[in-house]
Amino acid sequence: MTDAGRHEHVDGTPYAPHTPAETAAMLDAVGVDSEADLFDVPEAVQFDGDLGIEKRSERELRSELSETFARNDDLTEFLGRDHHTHYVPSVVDDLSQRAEFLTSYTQYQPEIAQGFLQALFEYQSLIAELTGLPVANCSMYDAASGLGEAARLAGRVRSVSGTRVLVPELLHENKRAVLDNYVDGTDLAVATYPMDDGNVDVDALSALADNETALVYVENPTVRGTIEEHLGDVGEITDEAGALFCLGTDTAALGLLEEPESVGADVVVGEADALGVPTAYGMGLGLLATREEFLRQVPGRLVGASEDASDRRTYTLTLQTREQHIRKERATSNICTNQAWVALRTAMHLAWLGPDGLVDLGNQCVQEAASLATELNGIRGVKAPVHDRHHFREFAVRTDQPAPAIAEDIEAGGCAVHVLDDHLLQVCVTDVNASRTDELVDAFEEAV
Amino acid sequence: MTDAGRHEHVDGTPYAPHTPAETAAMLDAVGVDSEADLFDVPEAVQFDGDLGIEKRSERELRSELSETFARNDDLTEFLGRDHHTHYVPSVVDDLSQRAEFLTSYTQYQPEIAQGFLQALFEYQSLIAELTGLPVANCSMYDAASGLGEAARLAGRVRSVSGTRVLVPELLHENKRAVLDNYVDGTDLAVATYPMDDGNVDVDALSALADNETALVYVENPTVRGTIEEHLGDVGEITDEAGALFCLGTDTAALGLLEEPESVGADVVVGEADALGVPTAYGMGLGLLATREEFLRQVPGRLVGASEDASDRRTYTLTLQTREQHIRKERATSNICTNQAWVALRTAMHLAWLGPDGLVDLGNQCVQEAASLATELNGIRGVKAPVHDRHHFREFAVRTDQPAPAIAEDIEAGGCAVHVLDDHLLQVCVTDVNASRTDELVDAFEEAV
Amino acid sequence: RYEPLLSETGTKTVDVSEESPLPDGLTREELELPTSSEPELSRHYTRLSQMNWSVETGPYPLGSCTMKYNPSFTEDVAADPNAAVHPERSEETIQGTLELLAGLQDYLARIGGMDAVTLQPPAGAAGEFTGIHVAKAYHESRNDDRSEVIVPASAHGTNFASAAMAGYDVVELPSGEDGRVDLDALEAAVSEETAALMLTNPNTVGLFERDIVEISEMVHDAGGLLYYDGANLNALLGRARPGDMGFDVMHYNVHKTFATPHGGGGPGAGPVGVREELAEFLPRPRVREQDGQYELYDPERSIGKVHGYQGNWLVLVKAYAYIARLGDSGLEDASAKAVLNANYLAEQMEYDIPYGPFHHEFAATAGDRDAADVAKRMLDYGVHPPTTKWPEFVPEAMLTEPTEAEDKTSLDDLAAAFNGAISDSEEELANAPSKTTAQRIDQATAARNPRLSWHALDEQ
Amino acid sequence: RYEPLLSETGTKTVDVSEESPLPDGLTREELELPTSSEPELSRHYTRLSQMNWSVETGPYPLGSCTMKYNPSFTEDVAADPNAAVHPERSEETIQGTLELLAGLQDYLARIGGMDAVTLQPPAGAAGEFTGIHVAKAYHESRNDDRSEVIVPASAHGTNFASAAMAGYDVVELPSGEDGRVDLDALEAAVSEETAALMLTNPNTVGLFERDIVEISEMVHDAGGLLYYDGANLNALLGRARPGDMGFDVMHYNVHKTFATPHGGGGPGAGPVGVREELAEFLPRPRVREQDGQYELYDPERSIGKVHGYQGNWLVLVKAYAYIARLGDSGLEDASAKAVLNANYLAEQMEYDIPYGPFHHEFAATAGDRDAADVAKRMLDYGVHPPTTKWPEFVPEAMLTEPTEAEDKTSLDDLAAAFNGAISDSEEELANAPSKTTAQRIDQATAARNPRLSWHALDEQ
Repeated sequence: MTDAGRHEHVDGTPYAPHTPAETAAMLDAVGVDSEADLFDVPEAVQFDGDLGIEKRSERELRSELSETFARNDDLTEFLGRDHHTHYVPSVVDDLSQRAEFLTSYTQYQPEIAQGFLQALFEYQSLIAELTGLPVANCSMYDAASGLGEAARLAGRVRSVSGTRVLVPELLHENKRAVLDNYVDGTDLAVATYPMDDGNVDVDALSALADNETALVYVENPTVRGTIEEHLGDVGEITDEAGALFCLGTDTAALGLLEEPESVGADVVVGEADALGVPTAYGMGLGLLATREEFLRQVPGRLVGASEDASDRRTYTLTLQTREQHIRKERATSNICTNQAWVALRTAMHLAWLGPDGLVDLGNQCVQEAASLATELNGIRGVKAPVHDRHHFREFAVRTDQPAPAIAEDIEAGGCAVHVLDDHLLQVCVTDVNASRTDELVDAFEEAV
Repeated sequence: MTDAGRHEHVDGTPYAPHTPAETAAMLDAVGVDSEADLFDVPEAVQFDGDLGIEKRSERELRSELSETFARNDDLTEFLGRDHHTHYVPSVVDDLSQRAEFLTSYTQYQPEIAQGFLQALFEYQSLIAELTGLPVANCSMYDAASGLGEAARLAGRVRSVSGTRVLVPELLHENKRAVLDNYVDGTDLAVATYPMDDGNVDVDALSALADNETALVYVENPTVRGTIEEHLGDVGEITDEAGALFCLGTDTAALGLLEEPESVGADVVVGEADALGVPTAYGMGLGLLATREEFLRQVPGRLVGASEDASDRRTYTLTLQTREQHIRKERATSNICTNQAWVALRTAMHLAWLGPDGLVDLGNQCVQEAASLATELNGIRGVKAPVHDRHHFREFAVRTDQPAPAIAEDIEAGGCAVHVLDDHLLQVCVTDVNASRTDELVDAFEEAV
Repeated sequence: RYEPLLSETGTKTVDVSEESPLPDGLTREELELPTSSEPELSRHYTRLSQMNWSVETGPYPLGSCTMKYNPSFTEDVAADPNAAVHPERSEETIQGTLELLAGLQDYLARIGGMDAVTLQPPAGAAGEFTGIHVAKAYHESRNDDRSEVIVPASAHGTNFASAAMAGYDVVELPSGEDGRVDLDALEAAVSEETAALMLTNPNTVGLFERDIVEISEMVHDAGGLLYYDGANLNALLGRARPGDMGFDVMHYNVHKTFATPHGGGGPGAGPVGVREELAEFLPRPRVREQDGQYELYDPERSIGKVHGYQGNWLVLVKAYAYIARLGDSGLEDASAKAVLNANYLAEQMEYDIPYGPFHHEFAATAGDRDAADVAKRMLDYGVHPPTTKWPEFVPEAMLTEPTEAEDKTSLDDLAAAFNGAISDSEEELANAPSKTTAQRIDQATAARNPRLSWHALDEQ
Repeated sequence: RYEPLLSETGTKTVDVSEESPLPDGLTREELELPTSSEPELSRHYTRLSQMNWSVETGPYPLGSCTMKYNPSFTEDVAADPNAAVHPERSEETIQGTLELLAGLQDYLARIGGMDAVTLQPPAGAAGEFTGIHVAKAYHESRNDDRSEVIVPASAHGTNFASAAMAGYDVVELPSGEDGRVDLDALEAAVSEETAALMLTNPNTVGLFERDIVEISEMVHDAGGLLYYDGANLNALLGRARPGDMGFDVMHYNVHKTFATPHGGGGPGAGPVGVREELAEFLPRPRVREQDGQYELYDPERSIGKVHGYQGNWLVLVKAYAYIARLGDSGLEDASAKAVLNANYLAEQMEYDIPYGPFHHEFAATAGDRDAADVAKRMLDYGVHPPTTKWPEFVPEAMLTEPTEAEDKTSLDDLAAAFNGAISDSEEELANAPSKTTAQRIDQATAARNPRLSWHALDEQ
């Protein structure tokens, strides 16, 4: 069956508006017989085969892809580890998908892009409120690339003399892998510092952090979900070493946990899209905020306030001389297309929550994790949480039986959890799955 | 678990923007201590109980209602009979749900409602193109209420002397029931004329239609899906009887089948939402178009072109003196809130299809029905179609075995069909389910 | 900015009889329609939308229309593909759909203090039509032939029209001096011919009919029924219920009270609630739960049908979601804030407001200015004006209903627009609006020379 | 119209340590944020959106950006709840997700003439970064130490920056007189140090590099690799493939070529395709089908990761849907219409266009006028201007790319804006724009005194 729309283009793209008569008139105006005459491609490199991509109607495609996605199993996810899900209100979808936002380009003509510019300025401002740091960019791709850019920023900061990037031994393996690629091509080198029961091992870090150190990266909450208790110490250690203190966190945690600026953080990175984007197979929004003094070293886009010719408040992209399209190989980063639309959504979600909502969400993340851990700990052969710390959203679980087999049984019971190790699992609970922890507890009990 | 948004209103509506401080300031300005002081309700009729409606968060409700709707069985529907489904392109959802359309009111201030007014003017124009009749209103509730209003219109037309409304013996029972209520309270009376193999019995109608007849209602396609072959005759018969000829049809059929004006129809009614609204449990869009001479008798809203103070083309609601808010009990109808937003969607869908798409869709409806009927007719104990006519979208099927039992078996096989009678089923095929007729044929074969 | 009509960007004529497999006599000769690509349509309708006021653009204080915020999430709920079923599916296969309908019936019955509710009427006026037919069936069932429906002069036009459509003579009840029902006038109007009195409470200037108990007794004593027009129910949620006031039949305007979007004119929904004795007359089919299963059934003495199927399903889903989101406390607060907003706004306005104490809406008077002109001038202040020149017993009425969706700042801005407009010169009023997409539109010519399609424009 | 900042409509400070069950030392002291209700937010963002140009507002002829129509249905496809899975789900439980990724890899490989594709890079520049790292890994695997990447002067700034980020020295290649690569200059630049030449074809003024076979030979003979920047691929779909031209590595800009919305800056996606010999270096994990099951695996010599997970999933889904909607004939037609549109528009413009024959874009010159001023003036004609002052070798360049999404009327209007603006007086240009939401914005002051948050505004 054919698609019933716009038959003139049944053999072409449905998204070009030309009627045959218009096409003919335009070809005539240009003075050629056919579009093919306009291509200046040497015969040797012309492609005259078929790509072999079958055209489908919109209706057919929607039905086909709906069937494709239905092949994903319907599991209740208790998954976290650098990618967290909180309920995103409908109004965020509704407003962010307005065509004027969604189908706009980078704001190169600010006079007709005030809407998006103001929204990004508000995003920057909200991140500044959360971190206490005055300079937030419009986005990195995700937490991992944000960490990579933070390391490179440390390498560019004149007051920092070292080249070593210290990261925790408990770090998401993907984040580490991305960081490795970002420092490849610089004189930076990545090393790890040990952890003590899921927190920074302060003594060990203190011993490692010397004037060869460019940057110390600490997470709060950590990849194990523990709340870091030694941020103040880290601030002092990095100050003393003349290194930058880079804190990894996320927007949902920032409403509750210690303010980065107040513990001495110089750069904050992490997933801002913990608010704003529902689970999207790892699509992210890289947070990056820093101190005023590093402004000229910041990667990515910045929106600044300005005035227009009639002296009214306006907004514009600013300090673009840091960027690749002006500075080329001397740019602070190659980033161009970023995650602006996700930043818009995150700002909307933050604004929707407000301060009460955000703090309440944070409290839920603490309380639900504690209560789920207590429940799991009551199961024979299970210890939860593994670390004797406060937790945010997630925690590690030690199992007497082999963890991979248990996880498989839990999956058969309809839930998904992380396998960390032979006898180590990790589970994550947020507002989205908190009402379904019974399913997990049942599956656990069945499995062990 | 509580909802994380906007905690100030945790005990109130989340959709009032008042902060506690604002509420206090406003109460103060008004000079009362609490909102309760503003209510002037005698104690005898005050309600001080609980309504007993539990408040849920947005997240909870979405999850709850998603579970509720999941309790509907997932059947492939081969259902029609006055409610037909064609594929509605995504762009119709996207554009019609823009807040400026969706959350606007009736266009009482046309200067700031030009967008919707123009869209409705375009809807009227599209219906005029399809019917050949110059006056189309902005909508009735559905086909049934449209027929009711057409009958009442006939009663108001001075040139019509009769009071009898003639409807086909094959008529959807619901439509008839609505019509009965619309004529209750007038001096109109409804009577039926016989059908001949799924079409009008022209001789019988000719005998019945006399100067006591106010209106003759004929459908094309009929409720049995047959294409009516005697519209020209009906036009002549009604002319002779001095009665109005009211044709029932739908927007998808109008692109292909005979043009109402050309066969002498005086009023056209039917479901316009065959284009524009996907299956929505019977939500409709009542088409109503008529000749210029009946303009002042038309029920419902009309948009007209006008000029503004700077002589530019504008649009406005017009001829409102026909309506209830001006004319009160002498209005042409009580209709006020109508289906304007559905009309917007239908216009979008029509515009998306264009003339080629609409004709092609019509052709599909003819061809798919014919080919499915042939397939079913090949099954032992099944005759399809029952009527020896051309069909549009749907057709009746005679079964040797009891039809209700067969329909139940077909349902168990994953498909839904209509039961008309002890040995009569009806099936409907459109672009939406045409690719799944195999399922129906299989289920039929299993069932008989 | 002029946005071309669809027809002005090109049309095409298809030779239908040529293209169709059907015999010539069964098809139209040809079909001419605009031919627009999807990119063109996207721009066309995006631009049109930007030329349109809406609740999400700014305040919409149309008295009697209750244009409150329409929560986004209800759209998502209504779009659930599992909810998109054909209306002739068998009951056993659409248990979810029926469960929601039963749930909404229950909510509405609780809110209105009614015993039974039908969701079938597709709009408020259709609800009136239904309710009056139910009343008629009730009287007929008692062989009680009655010919009149009493309607206050200040009532919505639909009340008159709906009663007339059902075949009743309409007896208009003049407003009392205090803006409420005049009991003496009612006494005079009520008789053995009275089928029903249709009343809005609070009435169309926001006043509660304090004598509602007496009114109820007078009508009931005469054998008539009391009909409640739900247009103003947003004033009373959780504080007073029509059923408790003595009303026998009522309709709900879900696009007003329960925040379903009005869509530029509709769809709405006008569910009807009745007391127990009237339940058997409600439209068929009705929904009920039996042993955990939901089913449809036809009441014995049903008036039949008022809609081809079960009404405007998508609207009903949104209404359910809204009510469930608010719950008892939210509903009560919605009315509290709606009433507070009306009173606060009135306080900020330099207008005479002849009648009070009012609830969720009030009729200010423009005095010696033309209310319609003042409204046009308000457009230049960037707000939507109120309903004007209605109800008629208030001279140059500006019937204002801010709803609960505005906050203090928004109301202050609105008051500034009201106060600014009425202080502006006659010339400024006459030339208003000037800052809008269109300037003042000539409605008289539009009506004198109706041009209702693009063909009519060609013929000029 | 001034739209207040979120902070200007009220903020609230919460005493966090008081509200939290955590010990004081683990929480922040307090949190101050704006406090807005949902109705207020709806209006705020609706109004902001109306102050923003977009593809659905009108033509967006930014050269090198390919702002074509973004089909609505791809949004619906991407919103499928079954597709919303966590990135650490086990492979067996997300077969649908992996199937789509495998399918898109296959489509892109066919379109680019490449043997293997990774979808992980989240943007075009990330694709360059990935591709150059793959090239680097390739050379390292052969113990071939190379230090330079050659980039034409007219290339996108990202090419320079990406090569530099990977630790390469950038050798800038001046443009030839005909606007294409100067083979002599290339000869001089290529050496044993050459890791790669990065090239866009057609180049940034729309010219096809006719000597591409020679270029390929020169680079390959020196042991270097040829990198294709996919920014201009919309010119060639189905007519020429980078793989067939000798390119070893390429990235695709799906928000340009495959119509995924650009979202005001992103997200995009920058898949990278490579020849067979380079496949083992692609980022991990990769997706493949084995006996009807889809699985993830890590290539032996993978460069590791360039994104925390698998890139911008939602964008990839939309790209798949777009490609599948068009198919072979649609893709070929898209390029045909894009090239026709560029040529037709140029024909209607009274501007000198120094280089040709061009394909989907062209660089007109504003001559003795300032291109940026002409662009600002075009805003007053109600259109979006082209990219200005780039590429630099064209004086006062106006790099224009109408894409296939405009029709003749739209292009005629666009040409009228071009022609009108360049004919207007210096004063009109200097005072432009005047009909827009904001008038000319002072960018110099914004940079001199950066105010990057609402706090910075308070501190003024």
